[in-house]
Amino acid sequence: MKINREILTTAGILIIIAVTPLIFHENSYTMHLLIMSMIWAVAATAWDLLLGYGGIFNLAQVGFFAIGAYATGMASIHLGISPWMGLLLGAVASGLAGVLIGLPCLRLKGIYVALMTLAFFEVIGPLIVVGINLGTGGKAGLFPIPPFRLGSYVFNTDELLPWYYLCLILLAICLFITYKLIHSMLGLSFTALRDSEPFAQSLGINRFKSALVVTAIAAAMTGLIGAFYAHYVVVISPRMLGLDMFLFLLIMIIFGGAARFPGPVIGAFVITFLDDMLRPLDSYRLLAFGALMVIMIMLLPNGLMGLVAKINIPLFGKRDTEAEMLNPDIPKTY
Amino acid sequence: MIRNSKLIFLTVALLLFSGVFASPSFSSEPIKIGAPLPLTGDYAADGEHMLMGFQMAVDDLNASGGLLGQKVELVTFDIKNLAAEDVSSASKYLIKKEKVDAVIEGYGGWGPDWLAFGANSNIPFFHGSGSSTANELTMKDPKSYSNMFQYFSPETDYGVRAYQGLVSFDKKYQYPNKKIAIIYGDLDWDITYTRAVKDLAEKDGWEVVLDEKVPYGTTDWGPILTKIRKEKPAAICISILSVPDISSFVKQFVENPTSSLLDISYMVVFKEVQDAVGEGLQGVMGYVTSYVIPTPEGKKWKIRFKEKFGFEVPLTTPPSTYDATMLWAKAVREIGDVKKYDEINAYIKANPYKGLLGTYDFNNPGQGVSPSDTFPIAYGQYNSKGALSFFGVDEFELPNYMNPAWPKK
Amino acid sequence: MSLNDLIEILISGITIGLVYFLIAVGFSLIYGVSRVLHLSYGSFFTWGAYLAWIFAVKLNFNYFWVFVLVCPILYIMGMALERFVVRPLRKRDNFDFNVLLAGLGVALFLDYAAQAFFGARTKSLPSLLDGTIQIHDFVFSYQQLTMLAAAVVIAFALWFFLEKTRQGLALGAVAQDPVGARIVGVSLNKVYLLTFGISTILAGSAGILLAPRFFISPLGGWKFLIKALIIVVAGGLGSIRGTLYSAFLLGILEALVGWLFGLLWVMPFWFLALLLILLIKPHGLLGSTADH
Amino acid sequence: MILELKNVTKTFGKFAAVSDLNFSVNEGEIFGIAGPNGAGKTTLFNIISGFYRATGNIVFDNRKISHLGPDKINILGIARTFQIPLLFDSMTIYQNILVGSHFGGQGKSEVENRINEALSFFGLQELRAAAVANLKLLDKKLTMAAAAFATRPKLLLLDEPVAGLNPVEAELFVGLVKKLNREHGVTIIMIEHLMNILTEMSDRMMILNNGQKLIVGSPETVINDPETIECYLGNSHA
Repeated sequence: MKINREILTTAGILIIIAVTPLIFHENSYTMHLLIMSMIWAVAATAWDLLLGYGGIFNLAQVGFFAIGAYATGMASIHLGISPWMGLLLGAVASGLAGVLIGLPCLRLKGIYVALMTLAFFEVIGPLIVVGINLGTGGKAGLFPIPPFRLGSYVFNTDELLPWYYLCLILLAICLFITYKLIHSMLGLSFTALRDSEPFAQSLGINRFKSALVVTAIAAAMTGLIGAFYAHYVVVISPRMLGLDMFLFLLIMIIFGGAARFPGPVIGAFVITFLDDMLRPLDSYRLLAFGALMVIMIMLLPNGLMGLVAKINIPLFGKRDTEAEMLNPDIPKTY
Repeated sequence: MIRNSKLIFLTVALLLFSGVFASPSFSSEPIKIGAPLPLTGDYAADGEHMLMGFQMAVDDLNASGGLLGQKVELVTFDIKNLAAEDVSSASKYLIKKEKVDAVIEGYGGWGPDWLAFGANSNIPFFHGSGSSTANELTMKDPKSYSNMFQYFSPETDYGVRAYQGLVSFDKKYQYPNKKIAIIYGDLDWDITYTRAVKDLAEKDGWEVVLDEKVPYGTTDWGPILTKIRKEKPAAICISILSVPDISSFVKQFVENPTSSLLDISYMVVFKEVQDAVGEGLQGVMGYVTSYVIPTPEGKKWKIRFKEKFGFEVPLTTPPSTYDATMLWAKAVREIGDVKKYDEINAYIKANPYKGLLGTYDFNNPGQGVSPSDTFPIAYGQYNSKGALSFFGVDEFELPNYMNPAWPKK
Repeated sequence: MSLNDLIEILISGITIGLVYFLIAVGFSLIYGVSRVLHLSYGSFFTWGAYLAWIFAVKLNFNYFWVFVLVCPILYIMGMALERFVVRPLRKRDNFDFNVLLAGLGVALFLDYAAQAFFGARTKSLPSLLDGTIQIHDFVFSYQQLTMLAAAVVIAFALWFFLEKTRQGLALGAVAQDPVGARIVGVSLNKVYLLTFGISTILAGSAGILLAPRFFISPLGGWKFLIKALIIVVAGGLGSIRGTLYSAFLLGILEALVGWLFGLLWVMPFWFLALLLILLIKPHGLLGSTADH
Repeated sequence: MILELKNVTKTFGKFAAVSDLNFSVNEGEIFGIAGPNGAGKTTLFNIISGFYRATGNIVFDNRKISHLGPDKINILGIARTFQIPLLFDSMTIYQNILVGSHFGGQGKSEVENRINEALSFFGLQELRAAAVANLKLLDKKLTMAAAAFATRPKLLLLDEPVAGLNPVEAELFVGLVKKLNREHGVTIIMIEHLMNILTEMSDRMMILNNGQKLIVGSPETVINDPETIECYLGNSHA
């Protein structure tokens, strides 16, 4: 693997996250915010795979998050399966849901995908409520979702460090998968489709297959972190499907930089802490976020990571070209 | 253009950072009360009212020299649409970061959520969920929930009251049949409440002709009204805690009514419903979770509220958060140290508190208040002037009952 | 199910359809002409109602003056959105994506601006006309009839505008072929401005017409935006006639499903219907096949 | 015969963009297509390469392809370019060609060979690491052709390849096309507005008008045909 700006930035972020508890482990609220940031970072990165890299307007991503959370929540409460298996189950269930949604939706084009998936997203909440007899808990939700166990140690809400590092491991795994994916031939194919669908197709790329695979992978990653979220917050309910999460994840992607790996990770941390800083503004906070969102799109379309790309660090040789920034690891030789 | 964009950035930066510096600093350490409130999102309207009750209470405390000589400060936390992670964040933020000495919420977790997050500490924690599930959970594990107090009666009690209210009209109204239609939103609150009404009605030999769950956000009631018109029940009981939903129901029902008494549950207290429906609301009934008891202090408080905020106090929400704050403050004064949480909790549990809405008595295994003569749930009906008239508190004497606006067919 | 029940369900289905047509028509127009998925549309719906509330409730104007005063404000708001947000994005890559997100940002801003100005509590507008009228066994409220009249007027006015006026024809030309339209001398920017202005008026008017029935709250527009999206997609993006058909189709479906299975099942059935329509006709009921 | 179209018709609503078209292309030839604006030339390319589904029958290399999607058709051996460069703007020239070589080419071990061959054939070796977004038009067109060539097509469809190029650039491009045909045996169908280029290059030509075939034949017969003349003159009068 060639050392490049993406890897350096990602490694830097992961190292900073890994050592942060040295300073903050006493401050459990900050730890909580950091854990939430990591959760959003995974969700935003997965969504960016579709929106940014794939140009696939899948708006059902928060739905996959909920499916992962509910899969493990229902299985561990009703069937008593271990939360560790639940993580896997969440990923698999969401991945499958991704394929199921993808099969009809991805045959459509561009904006129709957005509308179809948005409609699907809107229908998950009602389905959870209707499915109360299947053990979804209806509108009230599921409670309490059992915690992870490691030998005789039980994860608990007083000690956040184990949660923290478990989440960091999941984040690292997801970032690794994402990085590998973006720089694989599959990644090249969906980026090609995004840039110019007709040309990509005329060169032998199967649009449907490529979009379906990336949708499934993104859904599985989102489901995985959704499952972690369920165990971490103990209670899940259809209220998580409100506009909040939907909009905040999008703001994170915009802020960090769409299709600028690992921009969404940066976005997730910045926005989570900014949101917390702005608490004194109460309801004006969202007014500010709305304005911020528009301004970012207008003035800084590549987000913070776009700025990072422009910084010249002599130590690492000359500045990467824009194109290399995007796909530096595509094999130069086979 | 460049100057322009810089200007925009500056404005935004100012806007963003003004928040950081907005929180004032005090020389002596203030006592902090944590208030998780829905300030944005679908429940923001109620959040505003809850906040007013807190503001009254905190201002009153500080005007009288603070609590144990210290200034009292309110720390809010926006719990948005009440998603679990926001409720969880709220507890962590308020307890762990802000280190508040009490948490008081209006409603927002529907019970179990708060127990999940409040029980990790022992600071006094008041929740207004009105959830029977929360009481049951507390009973099962009294030790870990010893700091959790539910200062609203649970929804099942409202169901009992509403049913009593409805059938007590038999003498005056002469029900044409014994059919009842029950419609409810998909919240736990609605479901449990209407279940209580339904069980009582069936025991009394009523036929439940419609038992229908509807999603929140329903504003077109055509299909439901068709069913109602087909069955012509003598009573309709609907519970959905949303102004647009309930207002549109009443409005569309009144357009082509059946001769049914209409009970819109708790929504009867909302002034917005009254504004929205107007004349059509005459004769519509419902229970009132609590209301300011017309004692001299209560009347004075209502006047003060109007002076402060410029409008008549809404029936239940601001007085509730006011009462909860004051009853905690009293316990703190009695114990003499705000940090002796266990002693404060024990005091609150052992000593009933007389507030605006009645006497709060947590001395029961569920640590929640329940209706009684001294903590009444009222039953009300809109009279022709558009104002709410209460029916007897002790007995159902129905002094002001009147027939609904719509004709009896 | 007796015949009377069926007729009553049809009536409520048609009423719901009317509502949906009023909501979706402007959304359909804007996508058809300018290919913008206008996600802040719902907020303009809300703002129309709030502006009307200022004039009708606070200042006690009658509805005629309310419309006269509110429409120009909405028109300017719509044009401002096009000029200052949409147009700059048009020149850049990934227009679809960026304009979608910018729309969400604008919506967030407008909604919470409404909460800041008007408070979060639900507001209501008085009915345009009070009272009911009975025809045979069936009762109609004047509000329902006003909506019907408004829908007919709007549909006719739009038809007249699009088919019989120069500017309307220019809109149609741009909708079909922006490049071709520019070649024959239509100014795209002018057409886009006009389209945003008109659609915003349509959104706001729908807000005013429906507020007496559904009431106003800061986030109240979202529910309708989502429904408008589904209707417009099912009808075929950009086709006003398709929007008309699908609004009534889905309205009647809603009434039927609500009657047979309960209102909780409405959204799942809508989704199913949309899925079926798009599987059979990938561009919606009347969508053009040569959609770029 | 490498490609044969039988009764191919494509309608948009009531408008027939291509109607009842029959013709065939021989292996190894350069087949030119001309016709006025809106004659259906690009639509025809979109049909052959699988972007539009049309009625009728298309046979390529003894296989029916009329029901296949663009990617399948490419893998069978038909590549194309577009009138306006539709490159992958976020990538380098190398990566653009890599897409073609990897997804369209047969034999994964040959990927790098095909790329190098395409790069050197079109003279893009020097620019291989350049981002395509900022290239001049000629290089964009060369990249597009190189990516198509890297799929190892038997048949290459070129849609107005020299439009927008200056005469020197056009000559360079035309030379490359001829070389591609001669040295690599790629059959070529080419749409071109400039009649002199088309007649000079083509082995055979076809004139389309209103979606219908006017005439097919050698450049001399086509250019002297009265119908062709009328079609072009008539068009210029309109």
